Amino acid sequence: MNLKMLVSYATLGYPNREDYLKLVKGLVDAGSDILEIGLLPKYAKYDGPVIRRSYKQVSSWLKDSWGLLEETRRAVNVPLVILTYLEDWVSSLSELLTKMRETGIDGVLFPDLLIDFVDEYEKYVQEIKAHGLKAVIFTSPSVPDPLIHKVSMLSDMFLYYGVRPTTGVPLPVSVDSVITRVRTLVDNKLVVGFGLSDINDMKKALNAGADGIAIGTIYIEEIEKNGVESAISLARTFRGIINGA
Amino acid sequence: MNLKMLVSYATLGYPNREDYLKLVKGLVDAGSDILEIGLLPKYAKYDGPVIRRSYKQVSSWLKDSWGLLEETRRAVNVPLVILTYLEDWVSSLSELLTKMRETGIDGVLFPDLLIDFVDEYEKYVQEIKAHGLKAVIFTSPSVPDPLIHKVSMLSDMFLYYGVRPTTGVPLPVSVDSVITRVRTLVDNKLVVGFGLSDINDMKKALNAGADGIAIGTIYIEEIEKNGVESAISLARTFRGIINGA
Amino acid sequence: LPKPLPPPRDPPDAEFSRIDLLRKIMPSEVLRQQFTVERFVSIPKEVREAYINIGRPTPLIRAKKLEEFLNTPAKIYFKYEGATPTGSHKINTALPQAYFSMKEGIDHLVTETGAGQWGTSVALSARMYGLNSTIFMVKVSYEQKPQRRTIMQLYGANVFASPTPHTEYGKKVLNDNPNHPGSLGIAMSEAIEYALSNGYKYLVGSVLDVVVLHQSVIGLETMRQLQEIDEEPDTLVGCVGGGSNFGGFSFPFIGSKKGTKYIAVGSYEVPKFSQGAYNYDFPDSAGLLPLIKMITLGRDYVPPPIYSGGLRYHGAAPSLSMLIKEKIVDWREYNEKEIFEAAQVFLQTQGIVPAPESSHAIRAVIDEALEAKRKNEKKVIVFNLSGHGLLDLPNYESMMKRIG
Amino acid sequence: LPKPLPPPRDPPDAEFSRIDLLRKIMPSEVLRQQFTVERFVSIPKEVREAYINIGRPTPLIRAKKLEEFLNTPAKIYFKYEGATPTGSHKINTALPQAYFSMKEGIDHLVTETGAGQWGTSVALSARMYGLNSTIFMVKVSYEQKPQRRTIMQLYGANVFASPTPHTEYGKKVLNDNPNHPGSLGIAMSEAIEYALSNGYKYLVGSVLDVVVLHQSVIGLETMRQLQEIDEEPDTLVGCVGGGSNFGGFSFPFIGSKKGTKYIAVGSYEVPKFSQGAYNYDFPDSAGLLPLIKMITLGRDYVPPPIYSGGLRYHGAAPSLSMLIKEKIVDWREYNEKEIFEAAQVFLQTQGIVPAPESSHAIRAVIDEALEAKRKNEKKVIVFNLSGHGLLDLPNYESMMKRIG
Repeated sequence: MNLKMLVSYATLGYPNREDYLKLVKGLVDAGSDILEIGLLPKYAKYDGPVIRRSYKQVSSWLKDSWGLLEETRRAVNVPLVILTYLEDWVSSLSELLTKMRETGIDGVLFPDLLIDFVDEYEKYVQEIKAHGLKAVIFTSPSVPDPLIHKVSMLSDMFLYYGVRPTTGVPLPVSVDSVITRVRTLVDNKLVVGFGLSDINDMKKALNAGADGIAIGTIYIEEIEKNGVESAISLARTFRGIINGA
Repeated sequence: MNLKMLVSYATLGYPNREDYLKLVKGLVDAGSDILEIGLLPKYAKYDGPVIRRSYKQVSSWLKDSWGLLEETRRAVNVPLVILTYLEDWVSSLSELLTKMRETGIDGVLFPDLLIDFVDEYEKYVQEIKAHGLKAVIFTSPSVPDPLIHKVSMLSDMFLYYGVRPTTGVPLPVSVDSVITRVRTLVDNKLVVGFGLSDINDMKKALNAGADGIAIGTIYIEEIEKNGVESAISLARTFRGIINGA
Repeated sequence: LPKPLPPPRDPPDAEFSRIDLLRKIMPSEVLRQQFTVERFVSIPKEVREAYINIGRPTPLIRAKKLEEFLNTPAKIYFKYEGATPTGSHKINTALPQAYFSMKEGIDHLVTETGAGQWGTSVALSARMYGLNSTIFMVKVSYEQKPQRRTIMQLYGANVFASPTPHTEYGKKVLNDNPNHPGSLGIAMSEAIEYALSNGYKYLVGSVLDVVVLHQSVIGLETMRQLQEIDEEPDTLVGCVGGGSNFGGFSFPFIGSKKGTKYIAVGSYEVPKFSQGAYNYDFPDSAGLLPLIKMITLGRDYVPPPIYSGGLRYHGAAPSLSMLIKEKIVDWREYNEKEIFEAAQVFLQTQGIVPAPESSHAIRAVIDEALEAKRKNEKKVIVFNLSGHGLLDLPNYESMMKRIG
Repeated sequence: LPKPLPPPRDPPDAEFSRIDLLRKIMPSEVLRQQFTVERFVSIPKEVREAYINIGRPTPLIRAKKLEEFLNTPAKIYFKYEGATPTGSHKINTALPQAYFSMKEGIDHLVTETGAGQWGTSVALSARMYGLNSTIFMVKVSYEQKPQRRTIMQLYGANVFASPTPHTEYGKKVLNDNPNHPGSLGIAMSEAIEYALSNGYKYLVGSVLDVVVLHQSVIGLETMRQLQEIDEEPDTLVGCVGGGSNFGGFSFPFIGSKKGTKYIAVGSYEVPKFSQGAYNYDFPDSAGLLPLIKMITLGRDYVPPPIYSGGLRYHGAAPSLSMLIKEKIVDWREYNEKEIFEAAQVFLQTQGIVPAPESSHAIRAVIDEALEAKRKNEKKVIVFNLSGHGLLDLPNYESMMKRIG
């Protein structure tokens, strides 16, 4: 199949255990190709205010993250990529990766890998792969061109490209010109996310050559306003846009 | 004869009647081709401090200028040119010129003609000539080039060119470059004076193409210091320089 | 840049998103440029014309008499940003920011100013595009530098001595201490609050990438001017307050691999290079703006009252900070005595009274030129003279009495 | 010039020759240039280099925003002499005079200054050639413009508040009135006496032909800069204090018959053009210098305390005076309110704070541009912006309060 990808994000356990599980299933049914699951971090340093709110809510009750992850794994059959900060795991990385592997997780994405660990990123990518996991690499406009090109070949599944430095804040950026330029550097599938703020942005990204889009903040805002069903229905809309593009 | 001219200046009656007559005779004997005689003015506006001193001294005793002029005429047989300010005579010019003619004066030079009477200078030159006198025209570096050229053709005997704005003050000027330039404008004999301060200046002027030099302040300074005999002997020196040039 | 630049971020337990706040207070084209991180941004025609109108390109001048005085084999050139009407490089970013504001239908700009260079540039730029402006000037400067105030008023700005009773924050400060002398942090907080509550926009004068981007006109012009006289630069020198003049001047050279040595000069009294940490920190003292990763003395650092007002800043632009950490850019720090001596040498040889800030760069240039003399090397040293000191003469007067 | 220029002369009953005095107090090359009256004088290589070192050629800038503001079909250009380090055209003659002094082995230069522009230029030029300098600054300015004093001191000059106890003339004045505020005439007399009694040389800042000659670098550069952009000037405008900036700017154009209208602008409050006589008069109030024929309000004329210190002079250069009498050069006079308005328009459109003196020229330019608008004529107006007003901001502050 030649269709472009919809990568959907959910914060593990948000808004509550029951609705969360309803959400992930619904997102997959609506046509998500891959699920990204956000693990509650100590400091969501590169996340925007919306996702931070979701973490805050989850932190008040969720104790057994791994148990919920296992349930997630059982609930859906698309690839699962865990989104978590490397910062929280530097001293226990092997344990983390082993546990992910055991839980049936497919891949992991560290948003801070190329920012705070850029001098050793290759070592970490090796370690992820050594544990039999996919390493999905996160890049952004502030990553130098040669590095984008290099990591695009190293990244498993696809290269994640965040167009805005902070998710959920619709800062004005020229999505199309940014993607058009980065497309020429990427020797891999290119998934664009981290701050696509509306349908217009998504269309621009796809037209500019993205192989897929990643959605997160929009779902959470929708859940805050209208609940998970409404968020799932948004996913269907996005799937339609992708198919139409 | 092709020799260049020595034009010598004397203030009428300076330093006293007797020495004055000795001086004019001596200057002619020493080889002056023309004598310029300065008539006591009301305000020696374009004269330097040395000549002003001579006027001041003369003003204390000389009452009968015309009588002394007649004596001068009888004493020497070279052309006599009277130097006086037109300003003093504007209302009685015809009488002045008539009297000069009667006294046997050859020509007249008004230093202020092209400065204070420039708009009517042609009228005045006509009037001088109409009285049978020579009109010697005084020019200087501040006279515009086209005007120098024009009056050089109008001037009788020679064109008088003053290199310094004030006689007797050895202001630094480039005598040679000034004369070289003005020489090309002058369709007449060119006599340079009004502030030649030393032998070096004279040589420069002659080498640069002057047809003669006019000396005044130097004589008066010499008389102040060493008397008329010494001034006459200077004239002989200058004659020698001219002949040698 | 050799590595990804760490992005701005919100603090851990933010009650509100600083990044979201930016969106409310800054003109959107300015924000777009800040976050788009394109490699080349072309200058809009209207901004180019505005640059020409204020006398750009500024001259590149050979400091021949300075070379003679130092008896150095090095050639010394300086890019003279003091030639702009407002006397410093600040106008280079104020103009485009005001232009974009005008295009977006904004009619009132707000900012803070300490020494006054930035406020002057905003006041003029606003007026050139028919916009109103309000400047919160640190009260102690407002009183000590009445001429800066006058010039802003002549440009048509409202100038307030901060803390003012016009904002909640100002009222709070005045309530605690009616005679508070003010600070840049307070003025900045007031300006942001004032912009927010009135629907005006806030302009930012340094540190952020977008400002460095606008300032790159300095380096680009310098590169062209050097090419025109067939000169290859070896050493590039500039002073660092927030880093925008240094970055704007040197980054185009670094990017196109021209030159072999880049020297950022700070103040010995504000020792961010020698003693600062490379950390995420707030660019503003009040903590209203997003955290950025930079070399910093800490936002609570209280700089001593040196005369180089523009260098009394706790941090340095993220891009510059990274280049320093990566040792691509060298640094120096000089004290007031050293820079006063350099200023005197410069003004007695070249005539221009340098801003005390720029005198830091001059001191480094003199040291480099003397080093070239010892080694008998024909180095080509180029520095950015970021501003003149004609409105800093009272400061020089004090230095003369104290040091000279 | 269409007619011979009347030469300087001594007064009728002079106890001493002023012309002879010149010889004792002025550098001889300067005197030679004053009296040689050559048609073209080439600039010595060393002076050319000194001009380059201070940033010459100064820019010729199109006042695009001013044109837009006035909505005129005329094009307006200005030659910006404020771009020199001392902020005005005065340095153009101070530099060659100091150079010739150095060549003649003179080691100390003396002059007077009122507002401070001239003193600043002499202080810097002296220092550039390793000479000492002493500046007699009118006491009231010394006190009101401390920054001018500071800058001269930074340039290494001795600055005295005149009247001083260092000259006989100063002592006499102080004896009569210990609190005498000083005047330009007194300062000039002191400077001349001080030079004479110490064997130093005196530099002259305006009025004399040699100064106009040195200032002609302005007009010659402007002509070349206009040619480079293929522009033919119609109207040339400048302000007149002693006449050296106007003469230096416009005479090269008049001489080569470029342009059709030349406008000399004076102050309404110092109405030399409308009420002055064309007479022999002393250029200095004390009567120490030779008489020259010029348009003059009389050497005893006491100018009112307007802010344009440079225009508070009773006469105008002999050459300019003659051109005005011959109606080759037109004149205008504007009052302070008119020039303050013009200054505001200019600084809000072009950013540069003009010297109050130069604002007179700006006012005439605005009037010409509006006239061109009424007649729908595409005139090319070029004016000399003789200096910036950054050290005159207290004056503008007062004007703002008074006229505002």
